[in-house]
Amino acid sequence: MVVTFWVLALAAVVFGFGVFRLNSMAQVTFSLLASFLAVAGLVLLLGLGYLGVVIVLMMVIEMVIMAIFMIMYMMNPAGLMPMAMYHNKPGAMTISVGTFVLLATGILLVDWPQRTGAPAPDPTFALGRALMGEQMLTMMTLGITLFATIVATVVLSTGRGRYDRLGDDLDARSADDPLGGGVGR
Amino acid sequence: MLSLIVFLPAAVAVVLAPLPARLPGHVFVGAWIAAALADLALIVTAWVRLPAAGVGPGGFAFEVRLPWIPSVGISYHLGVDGLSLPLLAMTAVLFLACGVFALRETRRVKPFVLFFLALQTVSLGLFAALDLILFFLFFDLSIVFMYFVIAGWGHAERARSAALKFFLYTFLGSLALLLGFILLFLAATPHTFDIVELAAANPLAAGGPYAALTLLAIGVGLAVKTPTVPFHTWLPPAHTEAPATGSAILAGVLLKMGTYGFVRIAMPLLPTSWRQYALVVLVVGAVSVVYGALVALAQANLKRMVAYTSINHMGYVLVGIGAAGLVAAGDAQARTLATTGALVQMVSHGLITGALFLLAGVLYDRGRTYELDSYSGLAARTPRFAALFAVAAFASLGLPGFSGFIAEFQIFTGSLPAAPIPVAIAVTGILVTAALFLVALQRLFLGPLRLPDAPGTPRAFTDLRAAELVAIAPLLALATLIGLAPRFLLELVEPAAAAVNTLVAR
Amino acid sequence: MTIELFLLAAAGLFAIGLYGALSQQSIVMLMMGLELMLNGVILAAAAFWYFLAPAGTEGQVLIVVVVTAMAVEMAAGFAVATAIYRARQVDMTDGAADLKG
Amino acid sequence: MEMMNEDPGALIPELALLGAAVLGLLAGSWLPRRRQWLIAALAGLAFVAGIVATALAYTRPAETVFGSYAIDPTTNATRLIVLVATLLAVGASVDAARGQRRETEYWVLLLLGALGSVLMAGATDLLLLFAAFLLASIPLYALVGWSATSTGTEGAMKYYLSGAFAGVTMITGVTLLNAAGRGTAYVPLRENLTAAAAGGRSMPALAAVGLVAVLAGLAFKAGAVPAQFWVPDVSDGAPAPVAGIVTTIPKIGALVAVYRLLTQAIPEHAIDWPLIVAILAAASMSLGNLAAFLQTSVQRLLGYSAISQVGYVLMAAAVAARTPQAGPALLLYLAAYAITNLGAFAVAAAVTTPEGPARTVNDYRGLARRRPVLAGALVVCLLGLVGTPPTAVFLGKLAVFTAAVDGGMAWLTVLAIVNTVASLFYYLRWIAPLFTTPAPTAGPSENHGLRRRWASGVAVVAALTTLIIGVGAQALLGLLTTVP
Amino acid sequence: MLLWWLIGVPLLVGVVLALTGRRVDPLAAALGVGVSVVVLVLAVAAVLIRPVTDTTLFAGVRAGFAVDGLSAVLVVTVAVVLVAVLVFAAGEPDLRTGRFAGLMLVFAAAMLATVTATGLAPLLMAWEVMGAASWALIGYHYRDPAAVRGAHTAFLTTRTADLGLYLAAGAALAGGVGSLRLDTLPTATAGWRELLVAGVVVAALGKSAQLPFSFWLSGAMRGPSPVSALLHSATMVAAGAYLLLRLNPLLGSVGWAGPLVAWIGAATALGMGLAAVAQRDLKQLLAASTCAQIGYMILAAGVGGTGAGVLQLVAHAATKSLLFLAAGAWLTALGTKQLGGLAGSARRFPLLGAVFTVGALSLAGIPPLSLWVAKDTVLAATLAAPAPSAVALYVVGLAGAAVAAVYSVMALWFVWRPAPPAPQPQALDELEQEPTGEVPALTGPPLVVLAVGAAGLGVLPLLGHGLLRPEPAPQWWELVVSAAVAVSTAAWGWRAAIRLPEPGLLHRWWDLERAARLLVVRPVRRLAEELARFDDRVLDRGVDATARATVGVARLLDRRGETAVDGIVRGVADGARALGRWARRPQTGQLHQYYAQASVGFVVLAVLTVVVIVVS
Repeated sequence: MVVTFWVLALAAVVFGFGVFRLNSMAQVTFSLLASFLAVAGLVLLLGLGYLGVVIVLMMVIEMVIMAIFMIMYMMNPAGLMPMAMYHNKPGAMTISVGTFVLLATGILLVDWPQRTGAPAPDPTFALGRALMGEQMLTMMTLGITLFATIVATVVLSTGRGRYDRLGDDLDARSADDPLGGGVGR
Repeated sequence: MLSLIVFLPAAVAVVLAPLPARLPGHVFVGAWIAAALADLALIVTAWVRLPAAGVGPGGFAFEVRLPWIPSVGISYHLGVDGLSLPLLAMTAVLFLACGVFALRETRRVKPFVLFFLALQTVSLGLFAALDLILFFLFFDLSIVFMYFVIAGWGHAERARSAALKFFLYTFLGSLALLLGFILLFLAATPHTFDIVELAAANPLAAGGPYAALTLLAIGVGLAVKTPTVPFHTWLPPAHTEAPATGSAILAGVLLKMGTYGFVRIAMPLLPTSWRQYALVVLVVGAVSVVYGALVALAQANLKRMVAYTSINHMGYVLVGIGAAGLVAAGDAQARTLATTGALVQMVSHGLITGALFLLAGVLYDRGRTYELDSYSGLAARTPRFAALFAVAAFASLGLPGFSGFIAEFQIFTGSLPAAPIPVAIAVTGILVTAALFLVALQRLFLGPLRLPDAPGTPRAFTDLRAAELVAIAPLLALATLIGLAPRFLLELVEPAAAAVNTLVAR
Repeated sequence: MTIELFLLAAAGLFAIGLYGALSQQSIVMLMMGLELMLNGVILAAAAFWYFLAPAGTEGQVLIVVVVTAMAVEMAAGFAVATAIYRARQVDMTDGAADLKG
Repeated sequence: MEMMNEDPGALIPELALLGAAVLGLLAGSWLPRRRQWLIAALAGLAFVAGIVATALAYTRPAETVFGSYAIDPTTNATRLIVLVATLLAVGASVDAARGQRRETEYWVLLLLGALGSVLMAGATDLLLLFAAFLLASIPLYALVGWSATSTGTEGAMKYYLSGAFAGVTMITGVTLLNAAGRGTAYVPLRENLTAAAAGGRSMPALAAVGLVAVLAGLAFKAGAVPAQFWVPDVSDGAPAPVAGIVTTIPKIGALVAVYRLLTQAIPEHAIDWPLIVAILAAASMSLGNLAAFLQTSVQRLLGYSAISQVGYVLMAAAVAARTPQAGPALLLYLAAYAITNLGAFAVAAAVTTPEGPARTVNDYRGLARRRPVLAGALVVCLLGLVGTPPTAVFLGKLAVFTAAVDGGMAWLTVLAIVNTVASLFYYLRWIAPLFTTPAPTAGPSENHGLRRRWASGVAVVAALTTLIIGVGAQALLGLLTTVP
Repeated sequence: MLLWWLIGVPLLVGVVLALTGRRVDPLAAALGVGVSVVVLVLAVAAVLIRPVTDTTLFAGVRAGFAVDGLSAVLVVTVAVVLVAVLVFAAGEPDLRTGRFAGLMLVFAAAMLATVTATGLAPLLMAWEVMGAASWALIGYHYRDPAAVRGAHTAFLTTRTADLGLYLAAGAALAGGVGSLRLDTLPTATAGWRELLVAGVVVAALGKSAQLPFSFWLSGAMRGPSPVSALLHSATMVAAGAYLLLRLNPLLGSVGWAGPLVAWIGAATALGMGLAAVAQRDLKQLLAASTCAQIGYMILAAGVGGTGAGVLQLVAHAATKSLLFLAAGAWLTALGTKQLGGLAGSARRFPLLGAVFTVGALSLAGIPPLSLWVAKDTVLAATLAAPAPSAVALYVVGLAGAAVAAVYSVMALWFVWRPAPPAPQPQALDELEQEPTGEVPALTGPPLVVLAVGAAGLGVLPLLGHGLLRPEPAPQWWELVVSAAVAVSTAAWGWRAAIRLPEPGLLHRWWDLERAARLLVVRPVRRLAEELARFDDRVLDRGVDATARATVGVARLLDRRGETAVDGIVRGVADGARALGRWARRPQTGQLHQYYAQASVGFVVLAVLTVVVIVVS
């Protein structure tokens, strides 16, 4: 247990650090993924099996998407050229180290209370009850947020809308797309 | 009735607003004059009917009280008594005079008239208001409308910055006032903004630092508007840059809002603290008197000079009401005299200084400058102007036979028992004012004739036109009437002053 | 294996993420920093749940919410990056600094 | 597990917004470009329905639905304010959005953003609060970038990145509060924190850090210091109606959420939150006002003004636990501010120059002569923002100042007074050119651009409303004073 | 009612005339004389009926007017001199204006009100109006800067002294005399009474041009001669004496007041007499002499000799107005009032010469003319007074009489001196105005009437009763002594007239005006200018200075160098601008800097909160 903890914790931090130290986009992305996976491992270690798995799945997908975006937008997709994309490094370092020192001080100084109660026999089941119970509205709101996110991302990221494709009255015979495919009529 | 008096000008403004601005200016000014006349008639009616209204001392006539925001103790509460009615009348007269004077205004007449009608409503409303928030409403709006008048119709670009200074400074004062009102509101149980209720409840009778702070906030707020030294620096530029009618209203009416606030709010609502700090008020007044007079003496610009005399004259008011708070020192008669004098001074200053500023406007109209050195010997060229100016000057320096004397004599005699030394120093103010007005008269009117020959002076230097005469002469006539037969005014003011003093003395 | 150690690890992730958010020019890299901060939050939430109040479910729900938020923010971030790239062919925050003062 | 009130009937206003958003998006996909205004009508209908439903439910006793959402007078008041404000925003946006290719999405995003703002106000659980925070943020990022202009997109980027950072901070705070208070729902949180405070200083300190972090997120939504940086850039970069929306709608929900969080979840004796909030208030009002001084871009000016106005509202929040007047004061101020601010932005949306929308104060030269009614509306709105009676904001200021003094924060009131005077200066910088003659180079400006009737109309309506509220405040105050 | 008519008629007609402008000029002289006759009739009626009115002025303060013994004398005196002067003025072409007649009437009304007032408040009102009217009359020739300056000096000096009356009114109120009635003033409580008396005395001394205020009368001589005749001999200057005579009981109630007043009167009588000797301008001589003669009235008031004072007042009024009018007539005719230039004038205009002689001899105290009697009555009262320095006062008074004889006779010598054979043309340069070369016929009758008065009023004590028969009457030896002194010094003066010295100090009226300017006027002006500068620079710029400091700090902060703050709006605005610039600096447009600042902000806030918790 303890060994696992140390390994995973160090891995999470080291890979996390690697995100801003590595030169290649691919390496960066996978370093981040590794950090996430380590954290997922730690979560599993704490007995939250379901959540650990969810994190693993979510992050793998997310990092893949991120990698694609990296390749789309960034100047150095494969680490062929060294990157210099920093600004205000000393300031950032000061602030982040300071924050860490403060947090660590707090963590060490706080008089952590005793554990009260024990985990439910099946934490996942308890989670499910909570999500369907007192946190239902939260989940519904998150659902609406996802809906909103879809609309928002479409608005922000697409350059051409339905009127561009199908004419102002949406009555074009075929969609006017620069490239073929899509859901044309 | 009071609501009608207060809102008649605003109603006229609303009617005028949709008319096209292309109509001749006389249409708008005419409507304004008509409104002012009607308002004056209503106020005179109220004055005549006041005895019949059967109001005891400390009571209010023609009271209107409607709930406005009852949950926080704000009501639409109007009423008049001997303190406010003379000021209402003075306001109406002054606006009428300005209306007549404005007949020659040619620049953007419609908005000009609208702003003055609005100003008239807020001025009248302020003097009739019996609710702190209502008072504040009118207090603040007067600043807003006056800002537009100065900025819009003042002299050139400097007017904008003078107006801005005026707005910022007096607005700061008004907010200090609001803070004081809030402190009063919170002190009273139940919380209320009603002046009459607050006066009756006397929530801060115990005095103490809270009450002192309240008085400080209210005092500073009103002192800025009055203005007293050292809060006066907005006044000279504002006057210098404002149009003549604007100056007349600013000095004649708006300054009174500060001093009226003292007698209507600070004295009756904070009697304990007022008594405690009355000497401070008195000394500030005395300093304003002497300081204002001396600085005015050194001015070379006619309007600045008159502006500083306003500081001097408002200082007398503070001396009078300060003395009224020194209960231990003076007897009741003296304090009544002092307060009465202060109130009469408000009316008197409105009439006289209004006339002086209008006359200054005439001078500017002809010569395009207020510099005294640019003129000489005008008496020969413009005898009527010279005569009216001389009369106004003598009235302003407190010559008996004019209202100023009636006010100042009462203030001096009434205050001297309370605080001999500051008052004795303040008395010298009338000497300095005499000197400065004599100097001004001499520079402008006496000696050999000389006119400014700046490029901006196209027209012949003519004597007063009929409209100007009709606007200014009645103001001075009224000042003379009060000076010679003051009883009609004093019968009204004295009981009210005594009532205020009773409230202060409790 | 104490709560302090878990939290220190979480704080470390948080601080590294913060460093990234502060120092990265590229929008996507910056978002990675934010992700890393959230990563720390997940770890902390789990630790809090386990060591302080395992009986409750708030800690778990919290992790669900964080994960969802990550997804949502990521999606929005990519959309914004696309939009700004489309509008001015930049993907650096420094390149979009016309609005200031 | 106890029985929970899951009455969807209590959520009609929220459901109306959601329904309109979903329906609108679907319908919009089949509407011809010129007919998309129907979605605006649908949105308007939803707002009106929400207002009616709220009004009908106003007298219902306070209740909590789904265990995490309070329906009490505060929520109802917030609903009304948000719905009315958004309705005005719809009106102000019509000219700009009409016939655009993404018009449908504009209205949908607006609906969702408003929904998020309302949910924030009613949330009594930190998790719901955070979820609502996300909902109130995401659609607005898209709205800012909706026009796809260079500045609009930059604004969207800054808005998004600020929001993402604030979101991280906020969820961190939620985690910490959850740790310290062993719960995320307000009621147990308060109980546990009270109990923990008796046991030592560790847990209050932890909770305090958490609270500051949560407030950071809310400060971002409200545009308060030190998360205010996006406000001027976004209001400058986005089209005027959008700028009006982002500086108004989320602010309402966020500030009510601050109020609710502080009064319901955090015991004052455990954490000295009045101090934090007072500092935020003081910093916001001072910084916003000072930075607005030399602005010549009107939207940027209004952006800074929005920062300073948050400061005044936070005054009420700072004394929320000390005086019963704080709650009504906060709501009154928000209501007044929302309408007045939208009015000012509506004027900015309505005035055009030959080159396009009027952006600097110099573009407003001579407006008083050209369009006197619009100029009048602007003067009323700007003086309203200053707090000149008889406008609504004056009453708001009066209430806030009173509450602050009553709550023992007279120093804050004095600071606010000084700030108010300072703010007058820059508002006058905008007002003064209205009455000057236009520069001789400017041609006849009557004939250019669109006749932005809707925006003008909204400006006038907002100006009139602010005056009506100012004069007839009792009606509004009656709605708000029932707030505990 | 009669009293209201008495005061109201001249006042109203005067105001109307003064304000109507040039349209009434042709009628003005006649109207003025007519009204003055009406006033005389009313005055006589008032003396016979002795009316009393009383009304409320302010809260508890009464405004009453009444004609009693003292005021009866004064009312008639004023009315008579007014008629005489206006008739005389009707002969002067440039005085035949509405303004002149109107102002004279206003002045007369004020004087009548002053002498009939029974309360301090109405007295003060009339008193001040009198001063203002005198300003307007002295400055009648407003194009003459010297006249205007003289008017200013006169008004401001008398108003300075008038402040005493304001203080006196306050003191009376404080002392418990709420009604401010003159007859109740002595009942004021002790401390306040002293202030009351001091105020009244200062006011009276100022109005009466006593030491140290005498100088204003010199400047006032630039006014038209009829003005000098009415204001600066018979009425206004006498008002101060009247006030002290009227308030004799009050003076008596304060121990130091009587002797002080008496000594000032005596000192003025001698000092200004000496100044008169040094004058070579006839009007200046007469003015200084007026101060000296009024000194006797003041002396009388100081020693309690009311009747004596009144007698002196009346006799002096007739005498001095006669002399002034004569001097004025010469000035009109010959264009000069310099004694040197008046040589032969008495011979050229015999009537003028005759009446002038009567007046001058009366002034010299030559028996049996009126001032001889009057002065002796005053001196008798002095001797009879219980004051310890009675003898000293008597001696000084007698010395004053001797000096009076010298200057009177000196003036006589000059006017009777034979004229130079032919007037030099170049002398025209020295003339003060265009000579008309003739004396209008209208000037005759009033001069004769006044001459009769100057000669004969000395018989009043024989005919009169009450006030006009003052007790104690002078002893026979006193009369003889004074007659001897007068005659002998007069004889000496006649011989020495041409050789009499004109020491500069005396010629300049003891340099009183210079002293006043040096000690009062200049410091006040300096103060005013300094304050004005202070007002502009310090008070107004106080905020400005803070602003500049802030700008300095801002510059220090900003290495790149902000442009200087352009001061369109001064003061607060400048400071606010600087702060505004400073406040905008965080808004760099760079997102990472936003992040950094926000992070620091939150961290600081969180630390602060925790510290508060830990510390508390």
